Amino acid sequence: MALPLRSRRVPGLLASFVHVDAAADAIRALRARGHRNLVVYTAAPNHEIEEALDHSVSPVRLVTLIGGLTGCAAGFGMTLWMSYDWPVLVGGKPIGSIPPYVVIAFELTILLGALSTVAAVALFSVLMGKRGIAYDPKFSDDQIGVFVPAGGDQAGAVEQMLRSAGAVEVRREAA
Amino acid sequence: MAVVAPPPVGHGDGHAITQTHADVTRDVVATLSAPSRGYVLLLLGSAAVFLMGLLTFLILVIDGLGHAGYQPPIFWSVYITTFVFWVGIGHAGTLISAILFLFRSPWRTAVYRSTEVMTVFAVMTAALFPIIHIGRQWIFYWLLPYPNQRYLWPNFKSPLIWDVFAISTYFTVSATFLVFGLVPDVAAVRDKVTGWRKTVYGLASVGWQGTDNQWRHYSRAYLYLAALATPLVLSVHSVVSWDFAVSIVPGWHGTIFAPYFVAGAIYSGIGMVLTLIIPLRRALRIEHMITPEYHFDNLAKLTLLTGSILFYAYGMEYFVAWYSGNMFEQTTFYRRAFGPYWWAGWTMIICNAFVSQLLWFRKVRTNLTALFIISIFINVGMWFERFVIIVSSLSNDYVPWAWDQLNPSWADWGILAGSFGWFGMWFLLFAKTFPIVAIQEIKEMIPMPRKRGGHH
Amino acid sequence: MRTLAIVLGGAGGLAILLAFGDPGPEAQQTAAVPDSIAAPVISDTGALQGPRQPLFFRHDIHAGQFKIQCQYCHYSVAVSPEPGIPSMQTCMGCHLVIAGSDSASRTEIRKLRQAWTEKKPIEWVRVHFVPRHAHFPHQRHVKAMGPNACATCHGDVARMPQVFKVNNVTNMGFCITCHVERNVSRDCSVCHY
Amino acid sequence: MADETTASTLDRRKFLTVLGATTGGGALALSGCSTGKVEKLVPYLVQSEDQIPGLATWYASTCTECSTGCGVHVRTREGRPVKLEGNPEHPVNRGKLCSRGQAALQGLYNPGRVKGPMARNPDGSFQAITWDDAIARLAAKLGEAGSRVAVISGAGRGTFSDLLGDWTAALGGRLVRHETFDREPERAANRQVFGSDQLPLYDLGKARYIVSFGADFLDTWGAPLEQARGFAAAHGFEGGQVAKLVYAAPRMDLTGLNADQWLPIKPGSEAALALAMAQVLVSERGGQPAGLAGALAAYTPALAAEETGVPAATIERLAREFAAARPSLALAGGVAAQHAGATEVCAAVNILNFVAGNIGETVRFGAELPAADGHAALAGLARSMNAGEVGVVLVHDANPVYTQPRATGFADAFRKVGYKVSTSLYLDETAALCDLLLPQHHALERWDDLRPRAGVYSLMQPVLEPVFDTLPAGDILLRVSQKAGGALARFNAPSYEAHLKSRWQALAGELGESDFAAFWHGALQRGGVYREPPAAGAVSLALENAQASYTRPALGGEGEFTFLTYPHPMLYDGRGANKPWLLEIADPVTKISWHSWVEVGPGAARRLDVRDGEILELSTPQGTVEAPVFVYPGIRDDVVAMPLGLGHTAYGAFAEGRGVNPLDLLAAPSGEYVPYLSTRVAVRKTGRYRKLASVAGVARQLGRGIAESIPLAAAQKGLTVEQAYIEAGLGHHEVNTERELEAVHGWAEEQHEATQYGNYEGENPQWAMAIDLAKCTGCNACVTACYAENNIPTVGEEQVLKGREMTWLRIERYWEGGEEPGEPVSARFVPMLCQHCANAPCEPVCPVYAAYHTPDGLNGQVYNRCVGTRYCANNCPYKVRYFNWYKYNERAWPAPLHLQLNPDVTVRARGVMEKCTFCIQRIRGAQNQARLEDRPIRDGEFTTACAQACPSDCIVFGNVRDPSSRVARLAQNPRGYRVLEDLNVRPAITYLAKVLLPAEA
Repeated sequence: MALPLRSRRVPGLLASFVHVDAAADAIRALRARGHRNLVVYTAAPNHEIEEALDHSVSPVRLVTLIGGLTGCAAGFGMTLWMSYDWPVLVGGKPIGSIPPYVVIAFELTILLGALSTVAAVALFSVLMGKRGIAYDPKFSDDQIGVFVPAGGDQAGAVEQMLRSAGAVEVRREAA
Repeated sequence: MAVVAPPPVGHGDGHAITQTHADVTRDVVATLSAPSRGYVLLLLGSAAVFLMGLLTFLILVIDGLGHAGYQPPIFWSVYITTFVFWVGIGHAGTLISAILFLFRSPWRTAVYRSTEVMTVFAVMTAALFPIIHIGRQWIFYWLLPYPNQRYLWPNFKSPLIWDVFAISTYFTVSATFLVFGLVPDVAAVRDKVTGWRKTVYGLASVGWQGTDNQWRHYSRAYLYLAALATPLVLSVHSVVSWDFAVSIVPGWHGTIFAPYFVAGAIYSGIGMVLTLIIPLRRALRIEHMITPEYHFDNLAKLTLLTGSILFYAYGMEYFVAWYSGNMFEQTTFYRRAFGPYWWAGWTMIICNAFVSQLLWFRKVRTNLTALFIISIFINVGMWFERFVIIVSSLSNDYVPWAWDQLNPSWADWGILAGSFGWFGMWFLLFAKTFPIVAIQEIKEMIPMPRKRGGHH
Repeated sequence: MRTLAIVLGGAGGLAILLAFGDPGPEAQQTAAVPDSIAAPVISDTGALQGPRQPLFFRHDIHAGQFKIQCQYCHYSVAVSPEPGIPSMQTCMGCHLVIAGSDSASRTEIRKLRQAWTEKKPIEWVRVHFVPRHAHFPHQRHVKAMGPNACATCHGDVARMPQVFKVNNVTNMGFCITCHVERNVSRDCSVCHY
Repeated sequence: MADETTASTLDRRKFLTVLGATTGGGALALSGCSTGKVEKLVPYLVQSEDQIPGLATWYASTCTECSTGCGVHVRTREGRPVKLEGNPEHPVNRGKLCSRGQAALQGLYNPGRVKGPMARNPDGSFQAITWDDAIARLAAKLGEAGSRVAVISGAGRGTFSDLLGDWTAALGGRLVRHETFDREPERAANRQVFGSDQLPLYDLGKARYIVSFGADFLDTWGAPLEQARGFAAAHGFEGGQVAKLVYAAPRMDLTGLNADQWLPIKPGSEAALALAMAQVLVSERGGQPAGLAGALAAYTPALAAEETGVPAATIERLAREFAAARPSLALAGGVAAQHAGATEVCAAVNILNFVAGNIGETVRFGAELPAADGHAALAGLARSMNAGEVGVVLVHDANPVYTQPRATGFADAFRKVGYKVSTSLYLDETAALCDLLLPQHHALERWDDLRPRAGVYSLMQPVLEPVFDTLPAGDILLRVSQKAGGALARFNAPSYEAHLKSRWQALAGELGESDFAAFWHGALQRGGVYREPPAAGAVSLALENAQASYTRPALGGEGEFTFLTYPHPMLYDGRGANKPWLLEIADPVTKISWHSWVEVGPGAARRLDVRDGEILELSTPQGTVEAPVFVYPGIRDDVVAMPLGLGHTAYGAFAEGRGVNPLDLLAAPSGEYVPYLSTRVAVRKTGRYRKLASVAGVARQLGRGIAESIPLAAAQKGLTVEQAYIEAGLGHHEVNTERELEAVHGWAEEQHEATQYGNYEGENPQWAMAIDLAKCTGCNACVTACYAENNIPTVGEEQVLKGREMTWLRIERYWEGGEEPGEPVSARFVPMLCQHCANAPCEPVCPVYAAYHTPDGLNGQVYNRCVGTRYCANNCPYKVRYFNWYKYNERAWPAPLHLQLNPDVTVRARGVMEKCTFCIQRIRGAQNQARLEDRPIRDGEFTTACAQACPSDCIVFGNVRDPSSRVARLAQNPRGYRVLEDLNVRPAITYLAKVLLPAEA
């Protein structure tokens, strides 16, 4: 039922693990065998798995930074420009007075920062995520899933290896 | 395929969770089961109260604000009081979900979802008041900087515009934060339920599968959101406090207002959290997830801390008024204690400063009945704090000839009650629709079973 | 709503560009008294722009063809905030003798005379007005802009068989654009009090 | 919109309807939806040559609200009066006009006016009839009645009352000229002492020392505006002098509150005091004049001390001061002091003035002030009515059924008359009893004239088409005469206008004016003809008559309190009670609006254990009334007081059933006049309570220096208030520290820098105001003017109870002293309005720039931009911003009252903030005119409504950037200070401290 739906299904093997160390072992082994684009399903982030996969740091932070800075600039830009666009004197204060505008700039920094962060995640992990990978509801509950994209010829070997690593179940996914 | 039960693992302070991931999912999904009669009645009740408030609002719009008990020079009264009250409520949520997240304090996991929900709806409620209280509600949007044929812009020097930005930012960010945290849990629910609900939760979970790649970005982003929400929560009530602090009114014109308000906000927020989750945990049968010895004890400590800060602030206000030698300040604070509004003044001091001191005792902190009663005191006290600051200060400022007292009318109470109805309505609806306890974060705390056993 | 606010706010700069695209008053100044215009014969009055008036008074004949000064009828425009609507007496001043050249005008003039004899003033449908919370002193604008003043807001009435709104004088933006262009005060209390 | 306006009963042809349309237009306009609807332009049929649409046309006329006869200028727009101001050329009021006079406008447009002639049906109801019918009916009745005709007329002396006199005489009927407060005791006393029952004019301006024995000369006695002008000259620190005013009366009224010393004498003991003073004077100059020495011998200060309760020493000092300051002036004859011994009081005061040599100096006879026939005449008429000797009675400009105490039984006598006719504009108590109503024109609708005093011929002219189907009273008489014929046949002028003109032709002859056309035209322009008043007629003491006498007035009734009643400062004898302005603008003394109250002294309040608002029942043998208590420090503890003017049983929706009428408590007068102080009252607590509709918050300054004062000596030395405090050893008084001054300076620079942008470039004027508290008497004229000029809505009693009155300009009345028993109490008045601060706190907090600073230094308020957050009002230290809680714009002006609205000022809709604008519409108007004439605005070319109205000229408005302007000079005055100056909001209003005479030894 997972979105996005209906896209070409990737052939491969889907293994379910109960034991986290077993899953980690399997991942290491597979990566050692040169299987790069594994997909690992967990119900919650798990550092053992992360270590095993050994990903680079997410680029989200950069987007957050840019978003934040944009907000800050927009905040000061808007307030100052609008003040001078129609200068109105209030309470003997300068037309464009920075201190009060800091508040606006700050709020916009936070706002755009946050929104861009979320946007970034949506972009990287959902829209740019792999399509057509087999999935099993158990993975959002209490099991760890490992999907190995593998053609018919090498499938047997991989399945063998997964089972030996301690997979409680291995499913072959045809194209 | 039997699941091997994990050994009990510690939270560090000896409190244990003896659950498996499966239990967590099961228990939480159970909270979304068909509503009880009590729940339905409660929901209808709050809806009715909200409608009453709505009616009051319509009368204000059609006939004028005069129906409320405004009595010049008191140009702000119950509405702004309630506005500040609700904004304040919000703060505890963000504090617990964001700040405590950064501090990695483990006890937040079980409660943070409910507090976050409270935050979002509290701010949503608060956001209505700037519209309700103005004289020409139908043009409230003139406060927004949108291009118009008049070539006019709002005045960014006005604290009210700061409010517009602060409140709307706060609402947007905390709503985002909530929804963001919700996605994996909704996915978990999706995988448990069937039929049309599966479809709905499926759409709501926007394709979440918990793949390594998703988690990788997700965890990072969550951290940054928390990092952004933290200064926000401190700023929002500071900005609200500046509505008063930057003015010239004696009793408002104080430099300690920002920290004083923030502390008060968190204090009131936690008060509301207690009021909400003490009955909630029973109603949803998740007592074992939110326990007195652990979660409530910690909440109570936080209450004690902020309560004591307030105590200090109250004292400080009087000290400053006296020490400044400023005739106007002195009069204001003298009358706050012994003037026409003495009753409000003392209600606030007793409910906030004194009652919170009971929490020095662990017995009180872990006794839910006691906590619940105290939380009610806090809610009342904090509403009165704002009432005192706003109304009693306005009632006696510079020109004695203009002094007068306020007598609130049905229109004031109608809107006040309505706001509670509105808040309750949304909170109840949420509690039955989405996981009110964070599934994935609890799972994160529960080690997964290992083949080789033990830790590595 | 409030979220939208922020979005707008954030996108302020952009939005502004969009908002300030248009230059303002379309009607630009025209010669004060145009060279005599041969007012067309109008067969189908229904097709004319602008609200239909109880009496088909033709500015293009009076102000255009016969080059009658605006101020002949709008007598107080140069001295008062109000331009002044010609009294029935003013009309009759001429139309006591002038009965009209063609049947069309004759019928209209007959209406006028009837109204005069019945002492029933003709109720014109108002075309231009600024909201009542804005004060527009005609005399100052006439003084400042001279003979071209009228056309600036009202358009080239001398060519209008039936008066219609050329500029949206009800919009503050219209006034402001002009005040900014001419670099005169746009202090709010100049008009709003 | 336009149609709304014309939907009124006014002849639509008279309006350029587009223009008059501010009514509710505010509402529409503000919500910006006026664009949607189709508007009609209704042209004039014939353009009246003196009306230019969009511009005001002024007419000169005469005020008929009381018998003083002030000249007015009527401001009309598109043919309808929108404001009344004083006529600067008129010798009586010199351009000023009191609240009651200004409110004549609300009399003109009053919804309670009788819309046309009406006759009473057998069933008692009224039925509209035609004028012809009405005239015929009256003519017929007159025919039947023959000489059994009586006329009661309150018309002032002038052509009409002459005509009425002849007319009545021709019928052989009797004419009773009736004035509620007719000053009979004064005339009687003058007859006794000077052998002439003329009333003198009092020249307060010349007086160096004034003692008033209960004469409220600033408000309800004599010619208030003229006297206030004089008082300002004498008492307003002009030429560094302040003439002392001593007020001797059991209760302080407005004059009392302006006194430098209040002698709370026992009720009715004024004569003793006056005689004692005279006695001291005479004895101290060796018993001259001899004739008096004997007469006065008995009245020693000792006796007076005993009678009045004032220490003998004080009396002697008073007498010496009075004698020393020449010329001095003693005044008596106030309504509140009109007791059984009132004539003695006036006589005694005459003697006092005589021995002090004030006659001919400050007391000038020969002005030939008009006088009515006195109460005796009316009582006589009542007797004949009872005796059935009156067949037809015609009541004109009088409401005796209300103004006569019930005990006189006038109403019953009146009922006995066979046919009763009233020309009243309103259905007042008297008219309500009549059989035929012939509503006359309002003074602004008709031709007429008045001769208020010798040498003054004051003209009235119609300034608009009649609002209703009414006739000028003169024309009624003439038409009746033609109908009835017979003895009346000789009244055959074609119209009253013609009659008037003929009389003025005669006048022109008398005055030696050959060219009548020019004479008449001039009179119309100047509002009349003003000749030099005749030299003060020499009066000599008619010694043999000058029997100085004092008898303690006997009081009727039981009870511990003496009952005192007095004319309401706004409602006067009750004629103001149908005018919302006068009802809502609070009484200057008690600051209570809309209802009756009973004043109780603080001591008495403690004794009775009553608080403000507690309802007391006052009863005398004549009747019982109930009213809420107002604890008033300015009244003796053995006296309770109530204002007249309320408790109407008819007289329109505004007046009916509002408050109570204290006249019901009074005993039937035995003598020549109605003794308003004649009885004791029994007081009973009802235990019920009502909130007072008071506009006062806390009436103490709490040391906040809002209404500052400065000792005379210090003022003469040219010290500032600040320095005076320090000199007096009150160093603790806030002085700006270096840092504060630095800050102020910093602000100034900020301002300078900030005024370099956009609109703020270049040299603009800086509008400012100066208010001299040494002159302000707190009389409310400015407040009423502000209501009239700025379309300020009256919000009604229940809103005032919520403190929501909209008085842009309010007069704060602070008590000084009087906190512990025995300490003398005094009052400080301070007109409080928007201070137009340079650093206005209200401006930066407005989210939409609705409150902002204009380039010409005003604190602008853009109604149509305002969204109503009310933050500005919270942040205003002076609390001078007012909010439209309801749709006041739709409630305040029931048709045709809305026709009074000033088209130049937006009517504010519900939900917006409003406040004083320094009459910006006048500023812009003047600027437009100046621009047309290519010249700068001249100082004094225009001024604000309040400054224009102020009888003592204590408000000055102008451009402070122009060093030659009056306001610029006053801003430099050492007495000048700014309220709450230390807040550094830099107000544009400079107050000049009140000058205090040294406290009594």
